[in-house]
Amino acid sequence: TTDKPPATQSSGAPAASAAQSGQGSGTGTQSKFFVQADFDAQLAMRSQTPQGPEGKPWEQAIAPEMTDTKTFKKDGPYHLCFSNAAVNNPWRQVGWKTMQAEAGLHKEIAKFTALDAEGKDDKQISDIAELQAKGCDALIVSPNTTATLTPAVKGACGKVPVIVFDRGVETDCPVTFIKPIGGYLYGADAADFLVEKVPAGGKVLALRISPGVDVLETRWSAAKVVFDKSKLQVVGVEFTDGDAAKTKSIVNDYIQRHGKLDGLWMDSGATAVAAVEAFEDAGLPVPPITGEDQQDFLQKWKDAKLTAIAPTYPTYQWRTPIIAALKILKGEEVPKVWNLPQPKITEETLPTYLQPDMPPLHYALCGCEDLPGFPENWGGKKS
Amino acid sequence: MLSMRGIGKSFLGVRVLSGIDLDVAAGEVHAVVGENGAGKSTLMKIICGVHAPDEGTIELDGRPVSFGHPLEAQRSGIAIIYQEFNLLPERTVAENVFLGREPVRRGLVDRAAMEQATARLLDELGEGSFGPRDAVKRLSVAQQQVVEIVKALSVNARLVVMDEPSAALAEHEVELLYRLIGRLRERGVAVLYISHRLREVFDLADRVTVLKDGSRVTTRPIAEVTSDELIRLMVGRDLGTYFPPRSPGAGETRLSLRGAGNHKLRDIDLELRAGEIVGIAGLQGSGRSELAKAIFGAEPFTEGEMTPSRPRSVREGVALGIGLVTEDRKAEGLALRQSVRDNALLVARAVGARGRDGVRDLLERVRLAPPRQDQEVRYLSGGNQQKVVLAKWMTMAPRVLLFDEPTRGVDVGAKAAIHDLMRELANDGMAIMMISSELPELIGMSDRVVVLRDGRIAGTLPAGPSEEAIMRLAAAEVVS
Amino acid sequence: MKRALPILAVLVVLLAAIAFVNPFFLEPAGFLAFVKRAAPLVILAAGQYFVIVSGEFDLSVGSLVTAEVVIAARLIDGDESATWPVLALLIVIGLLVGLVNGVITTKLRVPSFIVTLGMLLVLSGAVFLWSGGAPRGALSEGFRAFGRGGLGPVPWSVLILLAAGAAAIWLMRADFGKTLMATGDNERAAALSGVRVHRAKIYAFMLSGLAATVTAILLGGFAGVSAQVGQGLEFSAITAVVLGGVALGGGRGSVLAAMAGACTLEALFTLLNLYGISGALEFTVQGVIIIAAVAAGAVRLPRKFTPRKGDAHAAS
Amino acid sequence: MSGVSVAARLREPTQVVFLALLGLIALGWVLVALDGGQFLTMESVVGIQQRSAALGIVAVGQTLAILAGSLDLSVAYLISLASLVAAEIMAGRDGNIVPAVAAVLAVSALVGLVNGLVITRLRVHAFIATLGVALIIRGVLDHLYDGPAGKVPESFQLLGYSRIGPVPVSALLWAGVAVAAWFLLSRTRLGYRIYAVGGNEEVARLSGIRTGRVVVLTHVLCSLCAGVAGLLLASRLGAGAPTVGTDGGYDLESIAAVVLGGTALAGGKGGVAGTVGGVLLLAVLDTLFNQLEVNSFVKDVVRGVVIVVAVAVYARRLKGRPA
Ligand SMILES: Nc1ncnc2c1ncn2[C@@H]1O[C@H](COP(=O)(O)OP(=O)(O)OP(=O)(O)O)[C@@H](O)[C@H]1O
Ligand SMILES: Nc1ncnc2c1ncn2[C@@H]1O[C@H](COP(=O)(O)OP(=O)(O)OP(=O)(O)O)[C@@H](O)[C@H]1O
Ligand SMILES: [Mg+2]
Ligand SMILES: [Mg+2]
Repeated sequence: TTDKPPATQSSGAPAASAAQSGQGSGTGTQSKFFVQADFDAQLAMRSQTPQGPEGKPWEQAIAPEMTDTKTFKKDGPYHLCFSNAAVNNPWRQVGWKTMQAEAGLHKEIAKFTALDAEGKDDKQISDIAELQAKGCDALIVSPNTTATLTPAVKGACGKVPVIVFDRGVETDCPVTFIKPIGGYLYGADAADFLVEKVPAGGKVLALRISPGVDVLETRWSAAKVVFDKSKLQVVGVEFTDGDAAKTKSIVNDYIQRHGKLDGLWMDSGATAVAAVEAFEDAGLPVPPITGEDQQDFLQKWKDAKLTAIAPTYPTYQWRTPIIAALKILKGEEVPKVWNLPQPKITEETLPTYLQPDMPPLHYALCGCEDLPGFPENWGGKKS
Repeated sequence: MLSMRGIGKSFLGVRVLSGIDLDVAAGEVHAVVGENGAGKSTLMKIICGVHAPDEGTIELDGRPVSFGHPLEAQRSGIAIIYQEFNLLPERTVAENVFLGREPVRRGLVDRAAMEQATARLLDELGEGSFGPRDAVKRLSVAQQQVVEIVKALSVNARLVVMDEPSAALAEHEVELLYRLIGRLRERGVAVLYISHRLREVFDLADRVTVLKDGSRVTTRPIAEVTSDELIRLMVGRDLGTYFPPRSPGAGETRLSLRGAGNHKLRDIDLELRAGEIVGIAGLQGSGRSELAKAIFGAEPFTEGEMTPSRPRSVREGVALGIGLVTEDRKAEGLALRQSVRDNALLVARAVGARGRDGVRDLLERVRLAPPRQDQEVRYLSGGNQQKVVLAKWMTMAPRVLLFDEPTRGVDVGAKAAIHDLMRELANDGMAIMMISSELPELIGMSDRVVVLRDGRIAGTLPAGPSEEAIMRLAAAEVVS
Repeated sequence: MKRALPILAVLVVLLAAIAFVNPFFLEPAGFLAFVKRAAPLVILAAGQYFVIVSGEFDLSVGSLVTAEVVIAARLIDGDESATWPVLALLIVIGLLVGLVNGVITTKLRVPSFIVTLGMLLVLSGAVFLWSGGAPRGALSEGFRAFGRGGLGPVPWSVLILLAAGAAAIWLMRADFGKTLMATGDNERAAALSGVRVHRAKIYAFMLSGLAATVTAILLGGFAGVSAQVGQGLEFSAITAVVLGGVALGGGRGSVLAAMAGACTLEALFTLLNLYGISGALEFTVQGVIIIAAVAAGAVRLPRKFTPRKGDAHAAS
Repeated sequence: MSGVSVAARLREPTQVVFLALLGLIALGWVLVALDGGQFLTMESVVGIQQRSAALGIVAVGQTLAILAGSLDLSVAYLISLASLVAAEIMAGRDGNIVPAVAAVLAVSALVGLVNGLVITRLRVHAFIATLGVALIIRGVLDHLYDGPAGKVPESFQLLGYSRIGPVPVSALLWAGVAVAAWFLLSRTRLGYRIYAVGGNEEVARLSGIRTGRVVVLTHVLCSLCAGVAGLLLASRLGAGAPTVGTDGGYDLESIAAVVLGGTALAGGKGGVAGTVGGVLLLAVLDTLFNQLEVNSFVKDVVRGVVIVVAVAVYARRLKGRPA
């Protein structure tokens, strides 16, 4: 991965650099995170059928290339270790609950040690070192950042089987890397939807959380590819910091400046409801919008009869590393890159995902409904 | 050796000094006197590089100098004892003495040399009660003043400026200071000496310069002026008698103590009566201020009786009708950045009392000049600031008013005004207690003098006692 | 009023600049929208002002805002009838947090910077511990109305701002304000004049807590539940107050100027946004302007960090 | 030294923090033992040292700033900036290490200089001045970077990873910085002047100290420490990261560590030894939490309470003495 152009050509100020973009689509320069091959691969996986047990997407894999794990085979009971990047947002919260429940399912797991790095790279590096000393049979890592955790993961690979998920590292030493199809698909799914629903020449506003987060950068860069090919006009790309109030203010400003907007692209669902409300408060109809599988958005979608779509980055992927670890320790082969299916919620499937008894920031694709302790442990009410 | 010509200075557009000429010769003690706010300290600060003059020239040994920083003055051999305390409480005596001029050896601070030099200077001064390694915060006010003096001496200066060095000293410590200045004079060091105590000026000075309203009135050999003349030059008028006449007799008892005490005081029996001014004498650290604070409720008595009742807090003291004019008005008496009016009303507001319309009258009554209510207090002269403190308490019409060094650092004119006012209040039926280190004032004002020693009452003297009588009671063990 | 003049002038210039780029700003609706957006920070700054003028800091307001929104969402849980009881509870919590800040600062003599830093950690930890890491539940429409709705064309938040501003100005003219100011200027002198300095400071912290509560209600109402609502608000509020020419260290500055400082900050954000200096360099511009404004307006401000003499608790 | 003065010394906050540290270790040992583990294993001791090195270095710098009556809220962003400057210039090549280190130190010194000059020349309160500078750096970082960048060569990564026996090199670096600062404060004129300026700036000035210079120099030193911390973090991460400083919360956390170590926030009182104790206390606390797998929200609560309680204890101890 030395194909990164110098960082100074960043997409840090998209609005300002929009004018330089030859196409005039308002999407700015392409992100340095964009890798064409990965983009193509992810979009290709969209149409592939996953292999694995029906109804358990967290055990399925798309186009798996299996890797041998016999060398790791050992007898139970096992001590699993997990270095977590953080539990600082609802997505990770839901995922972490799910992972704990999954670990509880298996009697072979005698001990499950987890350390929370609190979003600090340096702490995660120490954590990984500390876990190695605890006699773990397998180490699961959810890296805080890709590049900076690479040395630590490399260091661990020699001692225990390592499983990485959510975000990758710049080495292929882990036994398996688990992830949903990826951010390109997410971004493209959302953008395709707008291209379909918004009339040509329509004004689209893109709202992003913050720059520099790899899993989010891919979403936007894929959307950019789609928008650049379309007849839509991207009037702005703004960062919301995931702050609902800021989101609402930004949308408000754009409504004021442009009279109306015809479509709203978002790189995640956290502030989608706030964006919808901005239109409601202005007394305008809500244009086609993209969100995510969080309950508050799904609820709003239903209540306000939105034209919407919700791509997902499923939290059920937090179950998979436990399953993979056990497979590895039992000597069963696992995919080298474990691509989990990544469904999108559409108008038709909305009713199946809407769970009114779950908290507003709960993620519908947690795959946790069959786990013990559901729904209370995830903050839901028994109905 | 030092020669200043046409020095002028303004602060925020207000002219503080104009056209000052001043010459100081080697080996001379040159006194500078004047009312509060006459500009004495400002002039000294110009000499020492704290302020830059707006106009005029300074020559040192015939060469023009201009100091941009106190450091440059220091390097030219000028040392100063500032009017305000100027020490770091957290550091040791030696560290304070050599502050900014620490001796170094091979690039590192030479602690040993520093402490030796300090010890030697303390020895020379005959100060044995503390050493170079003691933390300044543990020293008494007088001891700290000694440190300031040592600090100035350690510079090995050719000119030492002393801005009211004696204000915090008791009589016998002033003696020490006298001897010290004598020795400096012998070494050919010039001394600029500022004091409101005219006796010191006559005791020490060779020449005296009088400042008034930022201008120099005159400079004369001390032998050519009399005390009354000097006062007239400073104030611009004759002051006549020093003290207002005593009142004929005392009224009802307003407050009485029986065996009262706390961590500093023991067995205090005292009565304060309407119409009477009770003077409190004692050496530094004898517990005079503690007594006032205890009666007031700021550092309450923990034993004994007090009638009508023993206040446990300042508010209880205020509720009993007791007021305290503290000895350090800047640190304890005034909110300097608030207006005259807000300061005058502070007590009334604190206790939620009425009667705020009379502030203007009150300010006139305390003879605040000019009585502008919206001015920030920090721009007032010391005497005027003290009058604001007085007004603050008078809004409450207290039954008992305690004065702790009410005229410290106040010029003769304002002093007389405060004296008049105190007597006037007493005549109106207030009970007044007055602490003062200046014996003439205490003797002149008091209807009765109570002498403290080591937190106990050493004796009580009737009106008009001699200084010797007071000192004998105050310093019994020193004499014996 | 006199002290507020310079910052008001700056504010007017900024507003004019906004109107120049965005004429809609001159219409009542456009202007009201701006005031509505500024209201939470202005109210928070007014609360912070009381603490700063008394010579202290309150770094806990940001996490208090977050905590209040998260608590409200979980307790209301979409139930309309719970709105008012929960609102009352929020106010109690805000006052309580202020009380604790104030009591520890005054009675235990811990510098308020540390007390409120500790409170920041405790609040953010405790509320998420309680809610399981992410907000749960939902705010009711009744609750949201304060930040979203309005009385005819006038948003509630604007009305609440006017009421809060008037109350703050009145408080500073009353005995409380005058004695608080004296306390910030010279705590010892105030105490020796019979001012209950501890109580005054505790009230100041409680007012700050109350202001944070109102801010939380407005922000939660405006944009709904989120774990980020309060992030960084403490620094914005302190910056706003200082922009208004209020001295850190206490005893100086007017509450009107502090609120004008908050409006100025908000206008600055709006302007930067309008001129397209969005995102990245916005912070740089903001930093430069804050330093420049304070430097220009504060030639006589003391720059030491609570170095007043006789301020026993400043020593640890 | 007589017994009395030893007792008096034990009342100093610096000593208290080390006593607290011992107490915490004992408590941790018991708790972890009850949990069926062993508290101070070789790995956790190494972990404690590694965990505290970066914070420790920043906190030493912060101690200087606070002792001088100032404080520095810009260190977190400066650390990020330093890590990026280092990694970008090194670009994975051993030969570039020296210029990279030099560049980091130069950039840090410059930032410190700006902080100091804004405080002394423009007379802006340190809180606002350094907050403003922090915003400026943040804007630059956001503008230029949106993720980790640059590459630190393996040889430089040794700084972050290798160790001599049980002592990591990073801990030695920290110890070196701390000893240098201690030496500076207790043996050099600048150190004396830092105490003087922090104790009372006016007194210092009237005593012939150029207080402005002292404050500026102190800020330069503080920023240099942040720069060194940035270098250390870059060596650990293998790259520069625009959020490494803020994620670590080095601004407020370093102030908390300094205060925990008994240095007065108002300046003029305290020292480096206390800060070292404060940082170690926080690190041991962290290790204990890690061993017990306490969730991060509980950690925040405990940390907040510990800091406030510690400072309250110092305040109480001082109250018992004559003023
Ligand atoms: N830094 C300053 N800023 C503004 N005004 C000042 C300043 N310093 C002194 N003044 C004013 O200058 C005038 C002269 O003050 P100065 O301290 O020199 O008087 P002084 O003769 O020393 O009085 P005192 O006997 O009370 O010490 C006073 O009116 C005072 O208020
Ligand atoms: N030896 C000492 N060590 C420390 N503090 C002292 C000492 N002596 C006095 N003090 C403090 O100095 C202040 C003045 O002391 P005190 O009230 O006893 O003196 P005083 O007789 O009123 O003298 P004066 O009013 O002239 O200062 C008090 O706050 C007291 O605590
Ligand atoms: Mg003077
Ligand atoms: Mg006294």
